[in-house]
Amino acid sequence: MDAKELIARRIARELHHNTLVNLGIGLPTMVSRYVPAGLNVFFQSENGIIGSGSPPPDGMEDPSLTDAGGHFISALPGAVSFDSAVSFMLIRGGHVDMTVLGALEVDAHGRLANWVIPGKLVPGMGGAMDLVSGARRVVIAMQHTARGESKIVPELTLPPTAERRVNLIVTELAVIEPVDGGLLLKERAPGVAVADILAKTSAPLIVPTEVPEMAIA
Amino acid sequence: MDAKELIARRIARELHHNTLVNLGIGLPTMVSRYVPAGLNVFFQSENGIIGSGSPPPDGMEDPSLTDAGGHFISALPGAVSFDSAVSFMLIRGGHVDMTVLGALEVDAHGRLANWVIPGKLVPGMGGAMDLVSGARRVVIAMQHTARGESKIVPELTLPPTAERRVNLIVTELAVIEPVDGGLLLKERAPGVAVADILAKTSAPLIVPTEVPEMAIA
Amino acid sequence: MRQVIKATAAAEMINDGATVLIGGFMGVGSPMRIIDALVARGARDLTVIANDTAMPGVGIGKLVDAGCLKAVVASHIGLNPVTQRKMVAGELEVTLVPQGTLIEQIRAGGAGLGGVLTRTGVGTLVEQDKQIVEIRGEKFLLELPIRADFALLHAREADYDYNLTYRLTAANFNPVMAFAGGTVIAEAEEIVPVGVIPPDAIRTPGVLVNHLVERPH
Amino acid sequence: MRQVIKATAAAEMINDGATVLIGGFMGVGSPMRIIDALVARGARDLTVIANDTAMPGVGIGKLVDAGCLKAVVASHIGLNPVTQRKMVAGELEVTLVPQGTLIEQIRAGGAGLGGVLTRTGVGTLVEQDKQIVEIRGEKFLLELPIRADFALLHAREADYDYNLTYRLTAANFNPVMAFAGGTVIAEAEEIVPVGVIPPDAIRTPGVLVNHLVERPH
Repeated sequence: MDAKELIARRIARELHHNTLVNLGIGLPTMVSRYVPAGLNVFFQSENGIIGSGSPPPDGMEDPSLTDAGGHFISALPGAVSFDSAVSFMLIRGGHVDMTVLGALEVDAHGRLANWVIPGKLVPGMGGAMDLVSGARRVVIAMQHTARGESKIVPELTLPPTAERRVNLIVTELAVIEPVDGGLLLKERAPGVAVADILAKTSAPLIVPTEVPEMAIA
Repeated sequence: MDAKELIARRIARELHHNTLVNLGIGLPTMVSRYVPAGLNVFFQSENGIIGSGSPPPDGMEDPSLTDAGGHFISALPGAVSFDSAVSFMLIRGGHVDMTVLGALEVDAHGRLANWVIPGKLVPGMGGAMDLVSGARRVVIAMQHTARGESKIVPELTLPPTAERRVNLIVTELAVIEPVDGGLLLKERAPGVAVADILAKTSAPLIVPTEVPEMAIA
Repeated sequence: MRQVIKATAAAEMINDGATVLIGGFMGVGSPMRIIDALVARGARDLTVIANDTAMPGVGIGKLVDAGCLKAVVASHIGLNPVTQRKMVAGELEVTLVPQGTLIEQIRAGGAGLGGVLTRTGVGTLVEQDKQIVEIRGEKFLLELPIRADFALLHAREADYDYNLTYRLTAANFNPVMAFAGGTVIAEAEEIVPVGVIPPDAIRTPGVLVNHLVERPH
Repeated sequence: MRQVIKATAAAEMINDGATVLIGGFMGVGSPMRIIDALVARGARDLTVIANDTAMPGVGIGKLVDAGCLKAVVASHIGLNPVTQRKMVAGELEVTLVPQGTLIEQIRAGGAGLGGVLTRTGVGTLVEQDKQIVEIRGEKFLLELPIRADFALLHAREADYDYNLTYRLTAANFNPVMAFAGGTVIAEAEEIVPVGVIPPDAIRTPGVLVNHLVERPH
């Protein structure tokens, strides 16, 4: 299992029945592949649909039915479409139970940076700032390091996406929960030692006596 | 022709082709009966429809199709229904070309009072404050006097509906336009002398040399 | 798929003293079965937020008649003499709000906005106790968001994911209130299987609705 | 019934230097024929306000490629390297706005609101130069309304009263932008006789639309 699949499978265990979940573009989108059997989850795509399904077979696409990345999707029974104002009423208004987002950095305060690298990469925040401000739970799906550098840092070096503390960070090495005193190491990936995690994390971690291995969906 | 019909017929001449018009409950609603032939006017009912038609025959009512007073209406071809937020986006956003409203008082500054008589009658403002703030043209349809007293007064004695100056006042005696210097007497009703109008108006009027008789639709 | 409840169960849920948003415009599009159940259980001290209180014996008017209410926030009570009499007698606290402001405050509550600025009400009694914000020399009232413990909705059709549609002028406040209740309870004229209503026809995503009242017998 | 125009006539109407709202999300639901006509006539110095600039060669991306734009206001440009390159080179002024804030600003513009308060962007670069309003101890950004000289829309169906419908995720910014353009120009995939679209299916009342582009050949 590669790093991305592991992360997506672990986050799938955070899904709850009959909740509304928004997945960011890229790695977060993979979470929808691993919904536990019997669990009904409503996935929102911020461009205006709840109940999107997997991509249709070649030649059966509808040019008016895409995800936020512009890729063709299908609609599940009970799907609902709406305009962007309604989409962000859902997001900003606290109606999204959980959002899964990628990150450039998360810091020891649980703050997220994921929309700009000044002078280098300026993709824009899209819906990320609204999601972090408005979703009930914000879960970060990211690889633990980028080019060998820890993405979990003592203080953000990049512009923050919001003031709000995210609820959970899931990487291919660990599950970390930002709490009042800092970052709590909750779980380690199968076969990964706590010492490995500490070595690859530049932010200080709170390490309990027992750090269980993560279970995945 | 009674006073109300005269007023409604005169105001019907203020209607323009392909415009959006909102009529208040009561006398203003009568204006829709006298739309000049060949003129297409979109009437909005603030409870959520553009394109309402006359009441359906007995037994053919739809309980989900009413005007703002709760009376059954019909829908013309091309009618559009919408919720209250959209209805007031139309009203507040300057998309209503003209509104016709009743009045308790209008004063020499062209200010309107039509929603409360403190201690006596408290119907509420409904959509009136939004209409007066947002419609491009506000036309007042009212009888010139109430219990023998002029409803056109030097200064409002009742709480105003908005700061905005209304555009036209039509009564069974006169057509009056609030302008920078006060109230300009524009037209008199058929057979009514300027002196009669002045005698029944407690606010000062600006009287031009020539005051033509009003034409009606 | 989710379980429907009886109207009596809905009425049990709505505790005395609760704040309750109720859809409808002069009785059109109000959740009549939930209202009847509230009257039957003898609900007390409710604060109802709605466009109006309809007429005696109709819709929200029944709650007024039966003495279920402590307070009303509405844009118009002119067609309900019982509401007016109880207000004057000090038995019912009535707050009047311009219709466009009321729907916008409820929308702000459901959309996670901190407030909206409107020129409606500037220079009138409505501006009392409100913050005035000046933008480029023009005055606006800062209107705060409204949310309530419950939102009671009437829909045309529901499916068993609780997706809702509305019909013509029976939509009015309902689609906006769906976002602003802590617990949202809907009743529909018909309940159909999931997947039967096209995605573009659904106006309220079922994820917003907590309970659906069983279909009428 | 009103007269349709050619896409070339629409492009002639849109003067160089104009501000233009354009519907669409990653090219889905953008008015492609009007965009092509703007490129063909060599439009210059437009300021485009839209969710994104799609991709090179697609939708709004074509306007970027052809050098029609002076400035862009959008939530996301990450999938269009040409936009990024021109921005870095100083050839294109780009303002990034959170998606939920952008759609709400456009809605405020069309709805006659003076602004809205949002917690999105508090404590980030987005709060620069903005008024912060504190409500019950919590900070919100005051976001001002956005209107433009033109709004260019894509619809699924139109009738000859210019009523519009949208399809699935092709709705996105279009229905809101319909309220916020000085001149609103729509193109539709189909044009049908007045009365064919049910009142509840219409999402944009035709009174908001100034011009409709003739049906595709």
